Amino acid sequence: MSTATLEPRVRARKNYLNADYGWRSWLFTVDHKRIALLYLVSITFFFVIGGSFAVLMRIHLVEPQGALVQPETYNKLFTLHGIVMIFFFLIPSIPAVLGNFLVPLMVGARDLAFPRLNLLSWYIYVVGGLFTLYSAIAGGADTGWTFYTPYSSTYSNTQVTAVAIGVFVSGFSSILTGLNFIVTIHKMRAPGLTWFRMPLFLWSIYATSIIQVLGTPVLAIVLFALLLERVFHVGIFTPALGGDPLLFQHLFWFYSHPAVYIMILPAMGVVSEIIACFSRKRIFGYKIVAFSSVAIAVLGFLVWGHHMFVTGQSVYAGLIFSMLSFLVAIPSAIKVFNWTSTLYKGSISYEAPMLYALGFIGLFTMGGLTGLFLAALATDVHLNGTYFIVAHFHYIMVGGAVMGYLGGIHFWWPKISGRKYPNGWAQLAAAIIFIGFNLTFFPQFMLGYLGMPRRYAFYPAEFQVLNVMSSAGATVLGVGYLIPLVYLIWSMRYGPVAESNPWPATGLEWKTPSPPPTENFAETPVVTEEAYAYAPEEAAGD
Amino acid sequence: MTETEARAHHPGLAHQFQDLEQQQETDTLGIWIFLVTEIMFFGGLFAAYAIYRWLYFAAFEGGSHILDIKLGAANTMVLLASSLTMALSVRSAQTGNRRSTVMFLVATMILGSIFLVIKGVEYNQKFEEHVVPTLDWAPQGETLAKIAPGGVGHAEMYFIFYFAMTGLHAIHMIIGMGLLLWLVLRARKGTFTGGYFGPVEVVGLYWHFVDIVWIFLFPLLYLIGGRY
Amino acid sequence: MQGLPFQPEQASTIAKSVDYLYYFLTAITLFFTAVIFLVIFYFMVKYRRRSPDERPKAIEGSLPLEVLWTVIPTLLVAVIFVWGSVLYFRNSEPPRGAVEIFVTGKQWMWKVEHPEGQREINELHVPLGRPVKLTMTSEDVIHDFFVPAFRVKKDVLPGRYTSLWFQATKVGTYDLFCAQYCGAFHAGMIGSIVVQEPDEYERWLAGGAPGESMEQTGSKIFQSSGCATCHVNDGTGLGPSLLGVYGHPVKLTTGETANADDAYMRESIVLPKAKIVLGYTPIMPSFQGQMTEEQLTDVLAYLRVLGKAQPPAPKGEVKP
Amino acid sequence: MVFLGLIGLTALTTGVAFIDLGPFNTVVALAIAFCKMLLVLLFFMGLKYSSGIMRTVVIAGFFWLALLMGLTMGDYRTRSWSPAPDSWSATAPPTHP
Repeated sequence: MSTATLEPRVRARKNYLNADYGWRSWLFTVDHKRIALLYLVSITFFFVIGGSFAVLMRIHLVEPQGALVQPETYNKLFTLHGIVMIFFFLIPSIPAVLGNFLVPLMVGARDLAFPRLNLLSWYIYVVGGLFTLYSAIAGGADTGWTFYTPYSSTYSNTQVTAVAIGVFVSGFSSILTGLNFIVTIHKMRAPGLTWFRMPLFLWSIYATSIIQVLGTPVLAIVLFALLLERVFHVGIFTPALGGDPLLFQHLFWFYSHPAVYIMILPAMGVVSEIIACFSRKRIFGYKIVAFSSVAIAVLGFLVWGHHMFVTGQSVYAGLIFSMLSFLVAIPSAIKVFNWTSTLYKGSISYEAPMLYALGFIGLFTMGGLTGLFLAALATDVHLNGTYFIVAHFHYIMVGGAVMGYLGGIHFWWPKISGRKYPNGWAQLAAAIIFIGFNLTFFPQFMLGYLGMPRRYAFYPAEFQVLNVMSSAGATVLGVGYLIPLVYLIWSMRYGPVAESNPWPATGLEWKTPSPPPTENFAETPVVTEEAYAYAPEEAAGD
Repeated sequence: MTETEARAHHPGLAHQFQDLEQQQETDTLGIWIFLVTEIMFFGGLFAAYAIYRWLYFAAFEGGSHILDIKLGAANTMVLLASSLTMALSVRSAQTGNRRSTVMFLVATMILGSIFLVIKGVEYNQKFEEHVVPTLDWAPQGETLAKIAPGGVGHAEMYFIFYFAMTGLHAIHMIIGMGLLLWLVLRARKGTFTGGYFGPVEVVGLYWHFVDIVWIFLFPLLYLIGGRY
Repeated sequence: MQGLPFQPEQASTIAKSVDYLYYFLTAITLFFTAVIFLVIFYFMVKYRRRSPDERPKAIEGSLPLEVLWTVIPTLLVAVIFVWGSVLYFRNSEPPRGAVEIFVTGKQWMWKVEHPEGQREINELHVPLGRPVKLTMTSEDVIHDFFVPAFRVKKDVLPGRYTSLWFQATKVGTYDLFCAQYCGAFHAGMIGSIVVQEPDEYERWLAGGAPGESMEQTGSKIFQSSGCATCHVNDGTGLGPSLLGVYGHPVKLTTGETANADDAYMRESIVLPKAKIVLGYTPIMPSFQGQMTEEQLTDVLAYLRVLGKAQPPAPKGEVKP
Repeated sequence: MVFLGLIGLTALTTGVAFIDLGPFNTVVALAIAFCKMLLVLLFFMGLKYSSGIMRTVVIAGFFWLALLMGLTMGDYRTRSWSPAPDSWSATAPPTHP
């Protein structure tokens, strides 16, 4: 998407988009809003790449013997699909795009606490991305995004080193973004913006940042050890030298399970904002929703062992991890109930962002509940490593995180671009994505229960019917994702100009013009009311 | 102009902050959070070390007997001394004393270099004893006798951890030295006077953290194998 | 299987009990999803915006409701946790007298060895109605032994033994999948489990090339690899006698006691210096890379038999 | 003062390494290291004079590290307590003559 299209238009008012021109003004900017757009463009690029891999995979699986590519190629497709989507799209999606754009606006600050660090983190992300692209072009890697040893460290003869370096590097970008947000939320809040007046989006970004800061370094060190082992052929995880492959899995999942919450928590924050706005209601049980974000962030660190129930982990460790995994379900359930109750006696309108948010609730509920199957030891034994897992985490990551991301983009697009998109198209796209998503992934639950293992380049014929259904759904989903891409780019030039608060919504970001000026606020705002003061007379504050 | 206004227009004040005090607190919080990420970064390696040491107790004990405990202890003292000079230099910057700020920063750098030199001597010894995994792994004679009881393969793993942990620590030291150099250059120009000393404090905290890592590396790698 | 099946075959003793939990979870999922969907739809219609400047009253929240929907999920997950764990622990223990079979995973095939010496590739014959315990290891990367019809699954790790057991309840042929990604032809690492009536199974075992039992093969390897020169049965050798060792506690030089299980035995062969038996010196060479995984399991089978014998009198008290 | 304390502790910990205390060698060495860390944190790094938030951050860091180590170690420590006493030796498998 090219922001250059805005350049020829001379606007009366200076804003962050027309404050300066030329590629230098973008590549050397320290403005959080411009960095957010840099991220938006780069993650969209990676989303398209990761998405095309997914489409190729689904086409390939239409026939049991595989319709399109060699098994080796198929293995590279799912590996790169996973790595690109997780590390280069989902993890930076809401935090680095919407978070970067909105956190300073929502706290009423001129910028993040460390603007140059923010730009640096984008560059680090790009370097990581380039390593990954290099790996893809130079032959790809075939380890799966999980990099399990000893396959990744010793046996695979693909470009594992480059892609592991890519992920290693991009981790630092994630760490710096999280650090920046935590410090900003602690130290840069406008006068009067107490913790319990903060929008829930800030709470969820704060919880996410905790995970990024505490978890990502462990991923870095485990990938570092993996690289040592692969490059120098020393034994850290290879059994031949006394290493234990399960140690790799422990350290890997210590980050990678909480990483799921890095994806879903910000989406929960977005959904809270949207639901409040389009039902014109304070979020039901605000404090409990806020604390449940933090609870998810903390509990999310204690459950990683449920990925390892069948790997030869001690059965007692399995028991503990199973119990802790169930605990994390509780705050998630509380959130769902509170969002639903927010609608009660509201004034609900069905604009596109709201459709995404409601879709999120439905799909996240499904994804969360199917997680119970995998936290329970006995059923996990059967379902682990099958398509049931694939379906479950796509319900969370695509049904949850991507729906939340798209909802957020639609909600704040007038603020970001200063333009409105065609609402009818947006509603249609939301519906198509919801339907296409369910068509793609619901059959995979059944496939998994029937026993089809994941990461199979070809499969016994008995699984064909469900695979064809899933592939058919994927085409619908693919179309659904293309529509917003088209009309959002279109709207940047041709969309009607957006006023400063089009929905209208509460929150400091709507009190400044669209698009905001470089310094965000003409003068530091003072907050006097709680978040979501939609009611006519001021509700009882905290 | 009141004093607060003077500080508010200090050249060191970044545009996103209201005043130097807010900037100072923000910088400090930022570096502390960064240090927490460092705790987790080294912590992953410490966790792996702890598990393998427990699994292959004898081999790791044998490996630790190869290390030179005197050099390790000397290096600990050197690093602790450098932490002292670093703390003193932060104090000097806080009171706006340019001369002593620069002096203590230089002292810290010298102590840091001594540490790295001693570390280099130790690495060199490892090459002479042929206990460098992959690059030069052929322990013989007395060295072999020390590590053989626990199994040579697992002793090699001990040395992988030795080099990975001390190597990462040394990289942090080198980065720290670079930051110190940058501080010295800025301090000489008199940047850190009049209440602006954030960078000195931030680098100081980083330096102390690197010191803490070593405080744990020393007993874990050198001492707990026992020398009796 | 016809058309669009909704359930994999139930062909083991645990399949039904796992499925009951699965049904329960499915019911919970459907119930809550339906409730959430219906409530959302109802609210969407009932409270739709009727005029652009409609401003509904704020609702703070409700503590009783919050407590209610904290307690209900907590109780539900507690039930599921206990149910799932009890089922899992009850089935983690193979019953006594199980048929022992050895499985070795290798890129990209399953190698099976019966104690009687029968070998199979990508096929596993088991008797109906008798518990079968598999002892599994891998020659290269991590694999995973997965039989959907039996609802059992376990990773197969290099350098380590894992085990799994089941008792088949239906004669037939069932899919065996590798469920842990293991490289290019991961999808081709599939086989079949053939469940036979016990007498038919006995005939199958006896038929074909009879060969020698694993114990016999292991014993030969034990002789030819030189193990027997030090591990003399009467305890007078340089190494400890292995009679009565397997399955019993062993005193180590470190003062600790190790349980001489599969893992210990394997480690003692591959990395003999890791644990030294009290009263002996670490002189045994490593057999890492000297034996294939299959030879190792043969030796293990032999050691298991030795383990059932009476140990000799302690060293030093041997009669002249 | 703090510096002298640190140097003293270093000498002590080195000395203790030459005395056989059995498993307590490790405990003593780590306890001394912990004390040294506290000295550096509290005085050199000024945590004693900092606001509560900095202390919370540091404590959170060590707490998470403890979680990582504790739960991982929990797996390794309990692996050998198999709930299944190994069946082979406990029961005679059907022998094949």
